[in-house]
Parts: sequence; C-alpha cells; structure tokens
Amino acid sequence: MKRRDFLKSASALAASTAVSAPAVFSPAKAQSRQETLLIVSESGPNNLDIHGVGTNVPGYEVSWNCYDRLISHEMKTGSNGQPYYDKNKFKPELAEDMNIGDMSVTFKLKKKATFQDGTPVTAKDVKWSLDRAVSVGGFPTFQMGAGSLTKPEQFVAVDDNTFRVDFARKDRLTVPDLAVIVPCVVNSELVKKHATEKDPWGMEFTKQNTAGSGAYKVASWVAGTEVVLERNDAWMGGPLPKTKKIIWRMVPSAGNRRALLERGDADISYDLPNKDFVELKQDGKLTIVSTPYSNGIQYIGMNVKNPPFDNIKVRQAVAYAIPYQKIMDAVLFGLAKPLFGAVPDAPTEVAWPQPHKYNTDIAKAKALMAEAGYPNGFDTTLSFDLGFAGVNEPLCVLTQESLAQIGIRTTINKVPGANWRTELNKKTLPLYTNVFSGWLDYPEYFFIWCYHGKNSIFNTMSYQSKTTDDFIDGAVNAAATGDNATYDMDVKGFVDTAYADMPRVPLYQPYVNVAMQKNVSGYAYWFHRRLDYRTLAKG
Amino acid sequence: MTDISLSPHGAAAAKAQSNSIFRHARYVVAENPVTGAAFGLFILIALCALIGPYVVPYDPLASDTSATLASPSFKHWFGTDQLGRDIFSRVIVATRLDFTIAISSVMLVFAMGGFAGIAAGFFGGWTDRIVGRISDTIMAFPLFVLAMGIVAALGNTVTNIVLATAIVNFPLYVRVARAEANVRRDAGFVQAARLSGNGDFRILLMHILPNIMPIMMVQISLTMGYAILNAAGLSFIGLGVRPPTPEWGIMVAEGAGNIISGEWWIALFPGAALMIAVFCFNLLGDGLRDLVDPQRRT
Amino acid sequence: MAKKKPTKTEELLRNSDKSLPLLDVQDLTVEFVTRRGIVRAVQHINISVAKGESLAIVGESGSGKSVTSYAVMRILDRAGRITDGTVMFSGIDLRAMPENEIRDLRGREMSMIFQSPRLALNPIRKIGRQIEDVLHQHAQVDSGLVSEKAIEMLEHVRIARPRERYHAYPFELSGGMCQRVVIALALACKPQLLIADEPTTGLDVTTQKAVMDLTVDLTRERGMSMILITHDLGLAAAYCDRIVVMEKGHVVETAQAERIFKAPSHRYTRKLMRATPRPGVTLRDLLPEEEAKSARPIGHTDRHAAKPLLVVEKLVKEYPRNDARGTLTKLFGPRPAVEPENFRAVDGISFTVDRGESVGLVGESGCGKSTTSMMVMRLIDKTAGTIMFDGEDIGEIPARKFATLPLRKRIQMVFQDPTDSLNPRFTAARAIADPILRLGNGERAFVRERCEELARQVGLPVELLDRFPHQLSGGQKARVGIARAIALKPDLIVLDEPTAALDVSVQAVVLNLLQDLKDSLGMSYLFVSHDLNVVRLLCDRVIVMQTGQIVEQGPTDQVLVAPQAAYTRDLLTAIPHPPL
Amino acid sequence: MLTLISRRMMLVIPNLIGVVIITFLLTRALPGDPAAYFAGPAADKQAIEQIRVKLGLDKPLIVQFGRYVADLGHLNLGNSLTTGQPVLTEIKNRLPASAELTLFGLILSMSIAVPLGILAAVKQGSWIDHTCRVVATAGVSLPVFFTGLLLVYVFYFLLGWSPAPLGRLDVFFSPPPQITGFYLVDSLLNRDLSTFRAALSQLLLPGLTLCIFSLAPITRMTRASMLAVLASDFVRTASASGLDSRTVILTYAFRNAMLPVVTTLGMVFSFLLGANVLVEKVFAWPGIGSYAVEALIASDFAPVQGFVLAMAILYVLLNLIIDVLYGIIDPRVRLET
Repeated sequence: MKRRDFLKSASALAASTAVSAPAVFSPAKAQSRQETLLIVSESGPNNLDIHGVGTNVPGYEVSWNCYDRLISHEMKTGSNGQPYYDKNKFKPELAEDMNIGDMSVTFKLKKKATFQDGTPVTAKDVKWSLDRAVSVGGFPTFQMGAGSLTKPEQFVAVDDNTFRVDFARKDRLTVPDLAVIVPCVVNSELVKKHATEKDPWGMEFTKQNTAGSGAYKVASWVAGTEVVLERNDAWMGGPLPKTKKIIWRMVPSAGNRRALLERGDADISYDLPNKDFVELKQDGKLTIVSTPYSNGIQYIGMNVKNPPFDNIKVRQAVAYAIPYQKIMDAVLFGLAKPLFGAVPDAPTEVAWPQPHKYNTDIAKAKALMAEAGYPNGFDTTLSFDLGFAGVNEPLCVLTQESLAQIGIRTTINKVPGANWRTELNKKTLPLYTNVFSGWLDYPEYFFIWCYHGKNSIFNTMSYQSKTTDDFIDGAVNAAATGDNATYDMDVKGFVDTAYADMPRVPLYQPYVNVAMQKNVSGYAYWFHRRLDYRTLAKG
Repeated sequence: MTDISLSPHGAAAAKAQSNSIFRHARYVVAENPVTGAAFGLFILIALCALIGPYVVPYDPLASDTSATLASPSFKHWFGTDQLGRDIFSRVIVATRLDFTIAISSVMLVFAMGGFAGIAAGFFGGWTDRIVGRISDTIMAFPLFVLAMGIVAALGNTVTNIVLATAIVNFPLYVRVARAEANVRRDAGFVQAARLSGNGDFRILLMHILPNIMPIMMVQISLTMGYAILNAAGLSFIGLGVRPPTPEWGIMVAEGAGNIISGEWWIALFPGAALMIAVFCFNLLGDGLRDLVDPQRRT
Repeated sequence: MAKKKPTKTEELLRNSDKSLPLLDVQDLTVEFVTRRGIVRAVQHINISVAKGESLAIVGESGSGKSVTSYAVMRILDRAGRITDGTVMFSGIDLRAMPENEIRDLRGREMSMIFQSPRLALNPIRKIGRQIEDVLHQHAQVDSGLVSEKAIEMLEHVRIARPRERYHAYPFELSGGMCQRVVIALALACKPQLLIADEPTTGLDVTTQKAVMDLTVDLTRERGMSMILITHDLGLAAAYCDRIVVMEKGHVVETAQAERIFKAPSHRYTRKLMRATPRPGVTLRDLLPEEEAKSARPIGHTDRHAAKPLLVVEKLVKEYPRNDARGTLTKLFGPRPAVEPENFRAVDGISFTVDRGESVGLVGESGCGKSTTSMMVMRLIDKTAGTIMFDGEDIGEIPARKFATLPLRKRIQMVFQDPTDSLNPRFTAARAIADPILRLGNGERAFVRERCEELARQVGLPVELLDRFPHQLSGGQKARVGIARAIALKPDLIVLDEPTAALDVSVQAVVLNLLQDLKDSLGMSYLFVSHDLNVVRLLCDRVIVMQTGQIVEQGPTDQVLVAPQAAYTRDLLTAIPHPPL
Repeated sequence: MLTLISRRMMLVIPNLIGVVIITFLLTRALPGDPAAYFAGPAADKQAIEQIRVKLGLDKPLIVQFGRYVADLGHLNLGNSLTTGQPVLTEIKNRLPASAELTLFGLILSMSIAVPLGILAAVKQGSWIDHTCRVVATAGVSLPVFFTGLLLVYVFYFLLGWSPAPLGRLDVFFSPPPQITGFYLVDSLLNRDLSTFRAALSQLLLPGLTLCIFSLAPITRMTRASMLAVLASDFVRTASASGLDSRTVILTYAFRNAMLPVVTTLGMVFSFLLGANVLVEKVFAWPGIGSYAVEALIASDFAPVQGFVLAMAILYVLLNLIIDVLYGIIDPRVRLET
C-alpha cells in the first residue's frame, strides 16, 4: 500500500471541498439542461439498496452514487487512453486515513462528513453498515465473504471517528473488497427508525429511499420508468460533482435509445448493440468509449460430468470448431478483445484473461471427434440467456452452424433471463454460452469461482481437477504472503491446465461501450462497469 | 356413404353444383377485384409454402460473414442479415412455418371452439352456460398477454405457440359458432330432421355443422392472419420459435433494431411478407363472406 | 321556422292541368343487373290513376308489382333502373326529375306504406319523433307545433291515447298499431297519392280488416288516390275501384273491380281468380279449368268411428314469464306479494282426430295453435294433460327421446316455410331420403327407387331430385317437404300452414295434392291455419282457438256457416269479400 | 339501469373467479424459481431452500392458492421482484398511462373508422369502398411493433416532427398534478396548455399505432351493420317519406348500425389491451402492459397476477359501460330491465 499517495489525494480533496455551492431550490421546469444529464438505458433499478434482497445491477449504480464507502480507488489511464480505476491504489472517501496492520486495518473518518439529512457520519454507522452487509445474506454477504469479511465481530468502532476491521485470515482481497459497492455506509440512526422486528435492518425503507452520505440522492423513482437524482451539495467524499441533476430514463428499445442519442436528446447510453456503437463511432457525432471488461470473459461452457463432453477430445474438438473470427466480425463488429489464436509458442502470462492457442480448424476438430469415438457426431442443445439475445443469439447460430460441420447437431435453447441462473445452477446444461466477470481483478479470484473443485455455483461445467485445485490454492496462499515467484508459477499453471482441459472455451473479453454527446466529459471505467455520475460533466 | 346409392347422377349433380359454385366465385371476383387479388396472393403464398424450400437460391440457414448486412442487390434480392444469410431465401422458406402455425392453430381452435360453440348454441342450457363461462373467462384476459403466459409457462415451442394461439381465439369461434347454431336451432330443417328420426348429435353433425361451415370458413380465414400476427408478436418479445429457424415475426424483431441505423431491408421484407400474408387472409375472409352470404347467392 | 317557400315542383304541381290523371305510367320498363345478366322485372307497362281513384295491382310473386311501385317512387335499389317509358305525376315527368326534387315529392305528394309494419319503423326512435321527422322535412308546419301535429296524426289513425303513444317505441306496439303509425307517417304531409305495398301481410285477419278500413276511409276522406299492391284478389276487389293484374312483368288485364270478378278476360286472371279460395267452392274448383276436369273426384272420407287416432285431453303448456327483476333484487329485494304466474300458451284443451279425418286448427297468431301442434308432434314437452296416439300416451315420452323411437315415423309434419324446412346443404333426394335412412327398415338399398316413387307421387319431376333447395321454386320445395313427410307412410300428418308462403295458384295445386294423398294413403291431417277459406276446403272438422283455449269446434260446415262463438263470427266477417 | 348493472355484476363474479384461478395456475407453471431469484446469484441450494420456505413456496399448491386469495381479500397483490415495488401501487401508478393510451387510440380509431365504414357502406362496391377495405385491412395486417417502429423512424428520426419516444411527457416537463391520472385531462383541468400539448405530442404516435391496428375491425363492423341497416325496411320507409339522405343515413341508419359496433368495441378494446403490451414496449410507455411483459419474461408472479386481475376488472367495467351505452342507444334493452 502506498500510503503517501493516499494522503496526498486526501488533502487535495479537502481543499477542493472548501468552497461548495449553496443548495438552490430549483423546480424541474426551470432546471437548465446544462446542469442536467439525461441517461437512457434498457432497464432500471428494482431496489435502491445494494444490501436489499435480489437487487439488480442497475440498483448497484444507484448505490454507488448515493452512498460512500470508507475507501475508493484512484484513477489511472487505461489501455484505451481513458480514465480507468487503479486496482492497486486506494483513495479515501469517508475515511481520511487508512492504516493497514498485520491482522487489521484502521480508518480515521472525516470529521466533517455528514449524511444527507445532516447527521454526522460516525464509526457506529460504519460498524452498523458493515454488520448489515455480512448479516443480511444473499449477494452482499457473499461479496463480503470474497474478501474474508464474514462476521460482525470483525468490525470494531473504536471511537466516534476511528474504525477498525480485523482480518479473519490473511487475504490479499480483504482491503480491495472494502472498496467495492457493497460495504457502503448507511445512516444507521435514520434507518433504525424504520426498522421493525421482522425487518431489523430496515431494508424496506432503504429499498425506496437512499440514506447515505453520497454525492447524489434519489429525488424520485418510478420503477421501470425513471430515476431522478439530485446532487448532495454537502458531499465530503470528493470534489463536488459538476452535474446538479441526473435523469435516468428506461428506454427498452435499443433503436429508440440510439435515435435519442443521435438526435441529441439523450446525453449518455451504455447498453446499445455493438453494431450501433461501431456506426456511431464512424459517424463521429458522439463520443464512444470502449473498455474491455476487467476480469470478465464470454465463453462456451461444456458440462464435463456427462457424456459426450466428459471426453477431453470432444471439448478440444469444440474449441477447434468455434468460428471465432466470424463471431468477432459478425456478432461483435470487432468491439471485443479476442481470447483465441495466441501464437503457438507464446509463453503463458501471469494475467487473466489471456488468449488461448485454439483457432478455427475444422479438419483438426473432425480428427479429434473421430479420435474421441464420435466420427458421426451427436445431438445436443446449445443454451443461452435470452436477456442478452442481441449477442448470444447470433453467436449461438454461428456456433451451431460451425459445430454441425463436425457432426455436432445442436438445438438452440433460449432461456428467459430470469431462469438463466436457475438453469445454470442445476449444472445440467450440456453446452451453453455465458459471461462471467469478477469485481476484484485477480486471476485466482476468477479461477476460485469458476474452475475450483469445491464446485462453486459459478463452476457451471462441474469441472474438477486436482492439478488445477492445487495451483489455485497455491496462488491464493502465495498472494496472501506476498510470494510473487510461487504466485506467478501457480497462475501460469492453472491457466495452462484450464486451456488444456478446455471445460470452457473463452471467446473474447467483452467491451463496456458508452456513447455520449461530445459535450459530456468525465467518463471513467469502474470494475462494476456502471456509470459514476460524480465525475461526469456537461459543457 | 349413403349418398352414393342415393344419386345415380351423383357425378353430374356434383359437377353442376361445383359449376354453380365456380360461377358464383367468378361473379364475386369479377364484382370485387380486391378479392380476386387476394385469391391470387393466397395461391402464391401456398405455392411458396409448398415448394419454397426447394427453389430458393441460398440455404436459409447458411451464414456468410463476408457478406453481412448487404443491401438488396442482384445477388441478394432482399439483401442479407447480420450473419450474411440471404433474406429472400429466409422469407420464402419461412412461409411454410408461418403457414403451418396459422393452419394448425386454426384447425385446433375450430375443433375446440367451433364444436363447443355449436353445442352451446344448439343445446342451450347448461352446455351453453359452461361454454359461455369458459369463453367469457378467456375474454377477460387481454388476449395477447394470455398467449404470452401460455407460451412462457409451457415453453417456447411451435406446438405451444399453436396451442396458445388456438386458446386465445377460442372465444371468437365460440361466439360465431354459437350464434349461428342458435339461429338454426329451431329452423324448419332441424325440426324436420328430428321428425326424420335424427338424434341430437346427428343433427348437430349432419345438419347444423355443414350449414355453419361457410361462416366458419370466413372466421378461419380471418383468424389465420391473426395467428400469424400473434406468433410474430410472441417472437418480438422473445417467446417465438427457436433460432435459427426462419420465421417472419422473429426476422422483423431481429431487424427492428436495424431500422434506425439504415438497414431497413432486414425488417422490411419479412415485415412485408408478414403483412401481405395477413392482408391476404383478411381480404380472403371478406371475399369468402361475400361468397357464402346466402343473400347474394339468389 | 316559417313555412318553406314553395319549390319549383310545388309550383308546377299547383299549375298542372287538373284534368290529367294523377299518375300516368306509360311504357315503363325496369331492368335489374344481376350476375345472371340483365333481368327485366317490368316490361312496357301502362298504368294510370285518376285523382281520388283507388287502384289495385294484383299479381303473384315475381310479377313485378312491387318493382312498379318502387319505380314510381324512384326508390329502386342500386341494381335496378328504369330503362324505358315515362312516369308522369300530375303532368310532371318524374323520370327526368333530379334526385333532390323527387325527394321533396316523396312523402309530401306521394307516400308509401310497406308490408311488415314493425320492420318499417325505426326501432330505436320514438314513433312521434318519426312522424315529426317527415313533417320537418317537408316543412309542413311551424316547428313549434310539429309535435302537436304528430299527435294529431296519431289521433287520425285511431290510436288511443295518442299523447302517451307519441313517446312509445315500435316494439311497444302491436303489429296493427305499428301499421297505423306507418299510415300516419305516410299521410302526415297530405300527399295526393298513397301506395300501399302488401300493407296487411303478416297481420291477423281481424287486424287486416281494421287497417284496410282505416286506410280506405282516410284516403277517401282526403280525396287521395291510392295504389294497393297485393297478391290477394279478394282484398283488391273489396277495397279498390279498379284492378290491374300483372304477370311476369306485364300487365295482362286492367278492369273495374266487379268486372274482373264477373268476366275476367285474360286466361291468367281467370286462373288467379279460380285459385283464390272462397266460400262455396270445392278444392277442385281452385285448379285451372282444364286440370279440374281431369282431376279425380274427391274421395269419400273413410272414417273409422271405432277408435280415434289422436286424443288430446286437458293439454297445457306453460312458459315461465320473463322475470324482469335483477338477480340482486331477486336475492335481496322484498318478496313480491304474488309469485309471477307462468304464461299459459295452451290452456287445457281437448280434442280428437279420427283415422282418415282432416281437422283444422284455426286461430290468430299467438292463440296457441302452433304450440299445440308442436306438442302433438312431440317436438316440445307438455306441461300437463295427455296426448294419446293410437292408444299410447306419447305425451309422457320426452321430446328428445321421441326422435329415435319407431313411433316417430307414424307422426310427421309439413312445415309452413318450405325454404326454411329444407337443409340448404341437402339435395332434394337426400332430404326425402333422410327419414327413410333414419327410421325406415330394410329399405336402405332401395332408397333411390323409393325417392323417385315419392317424387312421382307428389308430382315432382324426378330429374329435380338432385337439385339443391336454392335451385328449386317455392312449389317444388313444398312438394319435397310433402314427399319427405309421407315417405314413411305416417298415420298422422300435422300441416302447419303448409301454403302460407306460397302463391295462390301454387297453393291451389298443393292443397289438391294434399287432398289426393290423404285419399290414397288414408292418413289423418291436423291442419293448422289462420286462413278460414283454406280450412273450409280441406277439413272435415274445425277447431277455433283463442288465447290458448278452444272457443268452438265442430264440423266445418256447421262452424263456418253458423258459428256459435262471437270470435268465430269476427274471424269470418274479417275475411275480405269481393263484390260478388 | 341499476338493476342492469347489478345483474351484470353478479354475472361477472364467476368470470373473475375463473381469471384468478387460471392466472394463479399459469404463473405457477412459469419456469423460473422466485426463491432462486431472491436468493441472489451467489446463493447455494440450502440458501435457496431457506428462502423458499420463507416465501411459502414449499407448501402445496392449494395452500399457496388459499394464501393468495386471502391476500387478495386484503387488497395485497404482493411485491414485484423486478421492480421491488408493491404490485398494487405500481398498477395504480401505471394504469392511467395505459388507459389513457388505449382510450386515445380507440377514440382516434373510432373517429376515423366509423365515418370510413359509413362511407364504404353508402358507396358499396365503388372504389371508395374498395379503398377503405384495403386501407383498413392493411392496418390490421401490420404487426403493431413494426408499425410503431416505423412511425418512430419516420416521424421522429427522419422528419423530427414528433418528440422523442420517451414515455408520457418530455423529460423537461413535469406531470400535471394528479386528478384523473390522464395527463391530457389533468393538464386541461389545470389550464396548463403547454403541458397538454407536450402530453398530446407524446401520445400521438403510440395512439396512432393502436389506431391503425384497430381500424379494420371497427370499419368492417360499421360497414357490415350499415349495409344491413341500409337494406332494412325502415330505411326504405324513411327514404320513401322523402327524408333527406343526411337524416336517413345519420338519424335512421347510423344509430341503428351503431348497436353491433358498440358490442364489438368490447372485443376491440380487449385486442387493443393486448396490442398495447407491444406498443408500450416500443414507445417506452410507463403503462401496465410493458410492466406485465417484463414481469412475465422474468417469471415474476405477482405483477402478472395483478396485471391480469386489473385487466379483467377493467374489461368487466368496460363491458358494463358498453351495456349502459347500448341501453342508451336501444330503448328495447332499457325497458327489458
């Protein structure tokens, strides 16, 4: 940890917040467009609280912008020249100081920080919030667990301004996990007022209302239609955002979203079909920013428990039969980072994701099929998530066509978005395509979920291999102790094994594409891939 | 059949009868050119469904990533889609599937709703009450949403689309069949049939049904179009047939997003095919109505 | 609004030569475009009506009599047009007149009343308003007085309590009352000519008389001319000065009413006259002279006095009265003091039909005669009483079950409307064969032979057997219906107004056929009819019904010559009598 | 009239019961597992089971149904999974949007289709007749979503005549204070003409889409019943009495011809509600149709059930109105009760 950087940025921050604009009463109609940002997207939040039961991804965006965490990440310049979060550098948000010890980390809270209702932020609130995150179950608890944050006892409010997190064990993911969306700080006194015996954490209240200290507060929310956010002028977490008001409209039709952008009615949209992004980029009227998913891949998975995909030769044949380049061209319009066709003698890197060495080679695939004992192929189903049909459907159609050439006759099975998780979790789908990405950008983090023999729900192939498990466990331990050499060896080891066994065939690293008007600036890529309103500005 | 022993001049009579129908048809067509055009279209569509897959220039499923999103040209009359598939071939081949969906759903609903309606109209009383309740209950649903629900619940296969479309149309058939049967229930020829020793069921089948058939044909023709639209609507929200099977609705849905970006042909041609087919069935229904209207047959 | 300025036509009419006939139709030809080509419905006819004269146009269906009247009014439908001739009204050429001017003439100078009065009125508009509409249109009175005038018109057509009835809707009035309203509508603007197109069809004979009397009184009173279009020579002769007889689009004879009855000059007129049932003639007299001569004499009715074939005793049929109260009120509302009584369509009647006997069941609409016949036919269930058929109580067998019993074939029926009673999808042969196939025993193999035999029996050309009903004429359809009824050689045939839908000349033939069949097959008839003249010809005995009860029954001669009940007398006097 | 309404109410109760049962069974048959949904993406089997017990989904169907009916009795329609809101509130908020759109479409359609039908009937067999028929049929032959997209493309994207298809009001307008929930009515009641204009311009394209779709059945019905009425005896009487063609067609023929048309309206409305689902999706209209579709795709029971129930009640009410309307037009019905 580079404590000095942290402190430097913290003081700069304090200076910039010294002058803050007074809150002005401004009725919606009088609001000038200049200070308002209109965002359009396909779907909206179902819950304003990330701790809530079944909060969806758009809900995370609200949480990110309306709540503060103790710490956040610094920015750096990404590979595409745009601001990109720096996974190794932290900056304070509610904390003004972070002190990492051997088995604990201590934070000093900013004294001036207040919640949106004016009450000061205390260590008690932080304690209550983190207790909440590890206790409510579901996704938040799971995510906290990913950084070995599992018990309320780990969180200690030393005094009003001092807060300590005790480590359950040595884990290099613990501190980064405190900078994700989940460990947000909630106004505990306010929420407790609305808590009931049945609902001790006041989840019903926070579902509809934001109770944080963040840069924005939700002024109105019509589920499925619109979220209006207004700036919190007393925000202490960073420099005062330039945009006073955010209007976030749900526009289900992608064509309409594109039209709105092109006609200059909407300011930002980030889920458009790739093709539109390519064309908009060519038009040059809008700013288009494409960033590869951090730690995320689109892949074709195969169920290794059952025939015929229990046969390694069949899996390799599939890996040789996938029309990679066609998918890149016709489905993604080049807007993705290929994960195939690495030079045959290229060394394996200590990185994830990285390309594998397979290429489309029908002859080789056929040979492998014959070797595997399926010279005439077989019938199976190819499933995909209908929620992402725009990419998945043509991808599957191309794959289906290509697989047919080596005798694998597939029926395409469209699974409605809501059932996709359920279907995957049954671990019975023989052949499917999916995306997995982790917030914490570390190779072992990805592999522990997706390849480890403890068979987590994300190991949808039911892949189990002693070799891989050993490499993964080794890498986790080495990371915790800072043993870089072992770590590098183990990472290379599990990547190589995964590419030899091929239980899932990585296709490409998807891009997060954001289209905005030329006058909009300040877009930054975050691990959660949602928008950070705090840096966005217009004009 | 007894009819054979009944008429030694059977063939001649049949010929005379068909002549008269033919003459009537010709008259209707001549008087109403739109119906004539619809008949022509219908034949064209039927032809596409029958021989379409054997005459199209390209494999409707074959992708060609070197020629994606090509605008209409001599090579690809209707252009190509995102995966470089020939839209003309896909539109033609889709005819068979859409036709099949339409026809089988209509058959099914005719078998269910038609008979239930006739029985309700003829017997009245409890039969009528039960059938009426069922169809009222179905009517109380927004029909398209009910179809969606059925397909979502049972899974999106062609069979279920057919079933859903049939169920949704059930009240329409019941209504028409019931009304027609009810009118004829006390007609002289029904009384006469009773006097001739026909049981109720026989009267229903031999006397009422053949007389209602013409009106039902109109209904069938009209609902054929609706069945196609219904299937297309289901496809639009993602509950249609499985890819990559060509189907008009799903093709329009796929191409819908491309209209704004200028690739109008992807949605337009299947949309036009869809419209022409539905249009044809609708006009045909109107034409058939004129054809069977007893007032115009004198 | 003040009275409208006189229009051009009005002025023309005022200045026209008073000696001219009111209406003068010369050489009129009307054509219809049909899909079988052009049909000439009226060909070169000449008709004229003098002022104050009443003229009848008489003819059977298809004679062009109605078309003529529509042509005069210029209300032919789209397919029809006048191709030749002139129509002069008070010296004005109606044919050349523009549509807006002739519209002004309609209702003001010449009016028309139609058959089926209930249908001739707008069902959802108050009758008073409908009369007002006409008054408004022709600006006959100041708009402030228009409703007074409408009420006055209702009074003129002898509608009781006209002020209340002004607000009535057509469905609240009886058929006769509706026809009075239609007359009021037609006469509201004091036209010079009234055309009445079968004004009494569908009305009971007593009502018919009242309506005709009214019409004639009113037109005479106002010095109007009238054209009565009818198929009934009797009616025409009774109410009109002069009669025009039409056949197939031609005028075959024009003469004074008495003249035409005394000395009909045209063959067709004679045929029509003979065919009209009237007192003092036999069935055979209805047939054209040539045929009457060749016909067999009417057989002697062979009555088995021993045991009657059908014995009906205290027969009752009740229908639940439509309870108008809502379900909620029914559930929670106060109980009415008296339970609503059921409506008795047939109220405890008893009669018999002997073997070989022909019994007439007579009454006006709603008297219960049809209900009675349906119960005897076992098509509907009785409420109480017995129906003994050949010693067996068939009234106890539910109607639904009766259809397939062997007993079924012994009671058959001939229906009122031959078109309605034939399945449009069955050929004549199939229709006749239906009972044989269903109820016949061992005859299946010879069905065709039997059909042909029956066809010959009823005088239906065998080659027509393979035709469908719409390819047959009314008389032919009636024969098919009769052939079907006799196919199983039943003991009893119920004839439900079998000739009501037929032209008189066809009626004459069918009635004779029925008589012949009865004689040769020894069947019994229960003849349901409203027409006393027809009943007189065919029946041995007559039963007169009124409101579900029998008011009088006895031998035909006795009942019709010396009726005991007042109702029977009313019925008899209501029959129009030609001036003989 | 009151008894008519009460009788009508009694008649619809079995229908509503049927609707409740069918919806319940249908939603339970939907694939997808709300327990898995609630448990979140990372939950294991045990966690899912716990949530299942918590939601009562482990109970036999009949018990679940009993609970559902009991909740209905308390007007509790449950919570939506996808939006997280109580279904009743959401339906209350969204229903006016759908109702306004559908009614607008229907009124628009009526105002075009009825005169067209009359014209076609009066000029039967002429080119006007054929044109009316072809135009109306072409309208119903287009899939609504296609029409909608096409209209957006032409009038918004190409011509720029129409505002962005972004729901009921432009982003920079605030909705008028709620009185009826219909923006058009509410803005007029508030004398806020600019909001009225804004709401109307948003309503125009989706309304037109629905209108095009419903043109055919109404035109067809109007034409057919006009033809029947024009051929009837009383129209002949009216024209034989010299009434001018305006009176004959409008006062005599039209009012009678409206009877079957009014009856068809119920059916058309039901069709429109179905079509609405797709139109709302295209125009980002915040109505209950789009709400239900999303829920159905997401196997979200409660909104689907709530939606269907709301629709059924709406349908019943509509038919009630039609009955009343029928009674107003036709004295025969009025006097029967």
